[in-house]
Amino acid sequence: MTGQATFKEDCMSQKTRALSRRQFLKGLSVAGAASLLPLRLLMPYSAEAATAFREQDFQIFRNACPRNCYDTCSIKTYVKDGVVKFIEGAQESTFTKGGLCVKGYAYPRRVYSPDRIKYPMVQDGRRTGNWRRVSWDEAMDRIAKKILEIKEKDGNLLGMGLSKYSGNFGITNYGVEGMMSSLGYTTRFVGTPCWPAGIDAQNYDLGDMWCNDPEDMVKSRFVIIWGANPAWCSVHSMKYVNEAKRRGAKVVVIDPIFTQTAAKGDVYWQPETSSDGALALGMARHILDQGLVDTDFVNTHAIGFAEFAAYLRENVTVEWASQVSGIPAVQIREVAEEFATADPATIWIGYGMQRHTNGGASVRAIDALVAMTGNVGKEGGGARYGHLRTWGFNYHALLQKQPEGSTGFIGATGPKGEFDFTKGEAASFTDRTVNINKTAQAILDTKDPVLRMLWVSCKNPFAQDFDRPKLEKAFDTLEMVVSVEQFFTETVNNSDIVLPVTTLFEEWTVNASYWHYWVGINEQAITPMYETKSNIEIAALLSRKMNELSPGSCTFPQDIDTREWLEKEFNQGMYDYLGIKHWTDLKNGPVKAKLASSASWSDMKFGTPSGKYEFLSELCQQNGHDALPRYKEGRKAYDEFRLLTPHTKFGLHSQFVNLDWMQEFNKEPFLYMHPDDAQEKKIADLDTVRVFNKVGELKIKVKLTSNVAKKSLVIYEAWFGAGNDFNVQNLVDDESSDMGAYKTGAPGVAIHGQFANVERV
Amino acid sequence: MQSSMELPLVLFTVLSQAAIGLVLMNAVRQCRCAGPGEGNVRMEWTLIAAFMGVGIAASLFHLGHPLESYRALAHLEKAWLSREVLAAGIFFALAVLAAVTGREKGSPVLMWASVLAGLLVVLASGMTYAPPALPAVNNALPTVFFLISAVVLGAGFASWFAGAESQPLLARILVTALVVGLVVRLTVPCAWLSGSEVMRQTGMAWLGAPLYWVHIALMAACLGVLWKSRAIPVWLPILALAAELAGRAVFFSETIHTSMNIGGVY
Amino acid sequence: MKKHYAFLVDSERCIGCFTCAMACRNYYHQEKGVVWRHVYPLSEEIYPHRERAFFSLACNHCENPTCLNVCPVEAYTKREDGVVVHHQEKCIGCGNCIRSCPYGAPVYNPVEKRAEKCSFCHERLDAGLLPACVQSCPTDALKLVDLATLEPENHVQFPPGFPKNAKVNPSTRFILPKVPTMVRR
Amino acid sequence: MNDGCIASLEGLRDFFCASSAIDLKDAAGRIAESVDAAILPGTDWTAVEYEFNRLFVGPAAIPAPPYASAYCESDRVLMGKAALEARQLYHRLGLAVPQEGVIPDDHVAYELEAMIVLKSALRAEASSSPDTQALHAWFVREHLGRWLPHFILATRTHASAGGVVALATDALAAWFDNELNTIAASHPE
Repeated sequence: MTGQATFKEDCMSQKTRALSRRQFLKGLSVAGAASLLPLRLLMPYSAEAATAFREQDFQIFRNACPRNCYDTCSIKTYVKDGVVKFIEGAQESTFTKGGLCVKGYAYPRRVYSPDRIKYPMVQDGRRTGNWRRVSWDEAMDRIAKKILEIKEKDGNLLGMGLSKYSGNFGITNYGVEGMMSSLGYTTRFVGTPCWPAGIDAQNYDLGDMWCNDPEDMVKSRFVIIWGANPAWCSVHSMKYVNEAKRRGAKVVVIDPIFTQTAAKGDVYWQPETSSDGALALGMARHILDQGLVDTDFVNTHAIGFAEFAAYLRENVTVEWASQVSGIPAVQIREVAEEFATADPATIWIGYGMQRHTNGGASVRAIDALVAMTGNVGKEGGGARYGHLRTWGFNYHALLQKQPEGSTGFIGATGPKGEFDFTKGEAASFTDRTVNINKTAQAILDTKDPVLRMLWVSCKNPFAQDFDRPKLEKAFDTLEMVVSVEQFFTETVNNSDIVLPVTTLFEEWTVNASYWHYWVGINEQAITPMYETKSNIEIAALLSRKMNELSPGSCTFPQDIDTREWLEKEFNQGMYDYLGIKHWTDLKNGPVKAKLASSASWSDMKFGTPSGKYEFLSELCQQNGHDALPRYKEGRKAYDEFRLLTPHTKFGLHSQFVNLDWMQEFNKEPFLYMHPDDAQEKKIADLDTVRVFNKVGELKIKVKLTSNVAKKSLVIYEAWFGAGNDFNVQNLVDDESSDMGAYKTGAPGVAIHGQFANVERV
Repeated sequence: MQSSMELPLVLFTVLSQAAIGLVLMNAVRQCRCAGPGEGNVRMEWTLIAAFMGVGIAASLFHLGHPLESYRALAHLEKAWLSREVLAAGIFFALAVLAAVTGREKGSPVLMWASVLAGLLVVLASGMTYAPPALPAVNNALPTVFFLISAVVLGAGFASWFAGAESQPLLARILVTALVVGLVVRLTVPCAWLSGSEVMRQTGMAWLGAPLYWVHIALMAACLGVLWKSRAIPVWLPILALAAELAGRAVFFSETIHTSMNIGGVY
Repeated sequence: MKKHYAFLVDSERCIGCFTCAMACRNYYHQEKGVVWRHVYPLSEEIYPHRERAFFSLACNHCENPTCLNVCPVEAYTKREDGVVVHHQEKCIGCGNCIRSCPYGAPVYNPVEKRAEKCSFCHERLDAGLLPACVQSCPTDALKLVDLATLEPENHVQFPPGFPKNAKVNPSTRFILPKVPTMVRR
Repeated sequence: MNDGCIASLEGLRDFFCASSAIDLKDAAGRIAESVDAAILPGTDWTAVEYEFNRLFVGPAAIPAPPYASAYCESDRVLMGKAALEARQLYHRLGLAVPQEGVIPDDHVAYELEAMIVLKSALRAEASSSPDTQALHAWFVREHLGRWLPHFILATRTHASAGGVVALATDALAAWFDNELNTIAASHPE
């Protein structure tokens, strides 16, 4: 038995050979003596361990999945001999409910993969593979000297850039931004490729992005899931959709792809991609015509409905909506009426549908549909998009002061992302911000001073940033690239220095969700392996070196205990909101916020300038958009097929798919296309094809399915690890979406406003 | 494991069936012609014992733990594989005994005991390799295939030992067995094509397997030779053995398992 | 009827997320290539949309288990509660169970050179816990049931896509997937 | 069991836990000396370091992880049973890996050091205790025997021929063969 280190041998213990080896070590002399005796009746005792599972055999820790995911699961980690044996979902959270997902259950593999990055290393020449081990001290020395050199050369630190996003959402990881601030004013890649257009839209309409508790979806009488695929991307939410359905709700799924979620609904609509605004407005027009508007809501709690109604009457018809979207008018009328008369009714607005040049406008149209039917502020209702209400931490790690006398950029204001909780302080200088969604172009374009150095953490730009061919060119202009990573990604290959970072089991932090209302603690379950360090420990090391070389050049604390820093993230407001006395209460399990109502906006006090729901938003107009949620056309096709590159169920962006455990179930990527198109292109099932457009190309096997609309190509984004150069960013350009700059610092990106062609190879 | 040819099992079943066939032919000759002891008794039994011995030895190689093979006798109550092991063991012991004790005349007791044990081996093999997971052969076919193999190989190899007076008989038996074998081998996969999905897939797999056609061609060649020469040339049994090995490899590697199609129509 | 644990596979709820399969791997750390629980997509003849309906299957803990019947070394036993247990230390790796089980439940462990299969997490059952896969399922699509008390509702024993073998009498029960109303452009 | 053997083991230990070209050069020199091999003059030690890291350290996926578990656990998961087995052995010797759990206990360098301890003990005890002998035999046959040959094979497959890493690997293989033979002679199974 060479078997594995869990119950297979420990509890079931039928592996006598394994036992004998273990016992050999424990009781050599006794066993030796016994073997010499002429025994007839007695047999060697094979210490049959208890056949039942025994919890007391383990140390149990609380962890929280820090990935960029709706579900942000609370984890229970079972440790024995200092080794993570297995994990499971926390039972205390009604959301996680004892189970994780296919990705979460692969975590033990991440910690103990021999391919983890273990030591700080320096590459002599990017992409050469010539790596040398250096001590943390030497790594920091190189980095600190480069930082000081940049300051010396440019007179400021704007030549140092930070590219960080959602690879680890543990709150203390905002220490990376804190580290940058503590060095001075730098260049930040701001914004988000994820959900910015929708965030702005909801801010214009409602005054914030704030969704109902997903658990109250069970109360809905009519559920529309619009451009979201929770069956893959929020598996724990599906039980609420199922339950609503069981209680009699109708579930309509609207998506250009017949998704797994769509397969679980009652009705599936496959509209023309990015025609969502027209569809929502067509429904709105019909509701208006049928007199199904919630007049109390639109008159008392909203402004601008008259103008909106006028727009609908003058510019929108159901037939027009049908023509634009491809959904028959009769269907639009039927669903609109049912939605308007169901009480409550809700729409889950997915992030996929706003990744378009008209994404923000589409979200506003859907918000309007929910509002005009009086479903805002109602339990079981709501235009559900996301929330950051449980994120009221101190951001102690994030909030660091620039060193005395730092100079920076003059004039840049505005947020640095949706998770930027800094209150706009008046400062003579600021960081320079560039658009995270145009990383490659920003590196190439930024001048005075140019970007000389890039710090990458919680992000894998080569897998996630758009226009990958351009990105490689851009990286080549940088003088130094430092990556903080767990695995050898293409980004690490394009770095000069790599710093090994801890996994969730090796650090203390706390995690909140942008969807549900549970907050879970992340305990350090095992000693950090090799020379890995958490992001804030790395920041502390850098600070120590900076101050050693140039006293006062970095304000970040130089000695850090991740547990203490976790503690510093909490405040009375959080304690009250969560109904706990102290953060250590979270060791007993995750806790849900004490909500006055499961509905957002239940008091009808909106965050808009008017304090009401704004069908007509002047703020929106000031920011360069329509005041009304008018229809906006999507991006014009630039190639023969629509190209969609959404999330796979086997990974989260570039994480998890590379693990061999995952590859047991998901061996290779596929292109999905409609059989009719394939016939035209003389492509057969499982053929290898070349997908190409103006950005680049990739070769991939094809699966034919009518789940995909005609004239559409679908490839799920992923990073398959070493030996597989599959990368959808070879086909996605960096075209901006309409909204996002208002609340996240940069417009979003039209990930699904992409086009390509395909041929058999 | 599933897709492999299971070479050890191919060797075991074919060689054991050659041994059993020899014993059967021995019995036939004794009934029809001379008494026991026709030809070189000791050599014949030595070959029988050798076939079975090599077969058993080969079979050990398909075990993960060959040294623990003796425990395979533990489940005689239900498992055909245990019974197969027992019967093959008995057969082998009888053959060795016959080879050692065989003089001018073979012992009829040993011979009839061997016939009985041999038929039991064929039956047990036939049952063992007819599991519910292989719908195409979850029936009497394996037993039929194995019996045909036994007769073909038995008649072939017996020609090495039989006296001149028995040769025409053996040739007739061989021709008959080959004809039956060809008919069965050709019709069965075609019949599968109109059966259930996994049977159909098995039929397709067999018909698409080069070794299947090698088997057919070699059987036909044997028939052709016999047609011309009206006697069994000394090398013919080797050709027949090659044919049966090819056919058995197809049996083990190309028969589709129901679990291959879960989620599909059955 | 006496107690007989079984898996209830509710394909109407199942989202094919593979959580159950990975939960099994997370718990037992099987050797590479050794999979106890598979998530099989239904073919388009059975469910008209590719890879959108699934059967999550491991061992079916049959009433009359083929594996147990054909094992020459009596490495299989059936517990009072219906769980079919493979005692790996008895196994000699002959592969007979692997060849014989119509459901592909026993698999060959190339390192051990012995067979192995889903144990129904009987060590967890005995401790009053659910099997790892059942506990992990986010949609309650995979359930632990007792055939003795299972109400005859809308579940079936031999749905299309699952080999029919009344004689071995697999204990797994299924609820069939549904197709939504399709409105396409 | 002579000083040469211990010196060779020490060289191997230091080689496999080297973190720089200097470490590698020093350890390789001692290994070469102990096995009467020569290192080519003009060897580019930085290139040796690159190769060493490519094989054993990272940051890219490593083809020859120097940990027993990577070979004993078929999915290459580290901190498996082999690591805990090594830990128990060290404990029996009154030793432990510093900060257990940080570097897997079954790293080849730790195991070689444990071997040095065992061999020294065997040599020191006039009539070495059966316990130590048995422990040593077990360690060589049951533990190292299960993974070291695979590690050596993986290294040979991916190391450049005639290089320093290959030389060290050959020395490791030669030592291990010798150790197995000695045990087979003095301590039959």
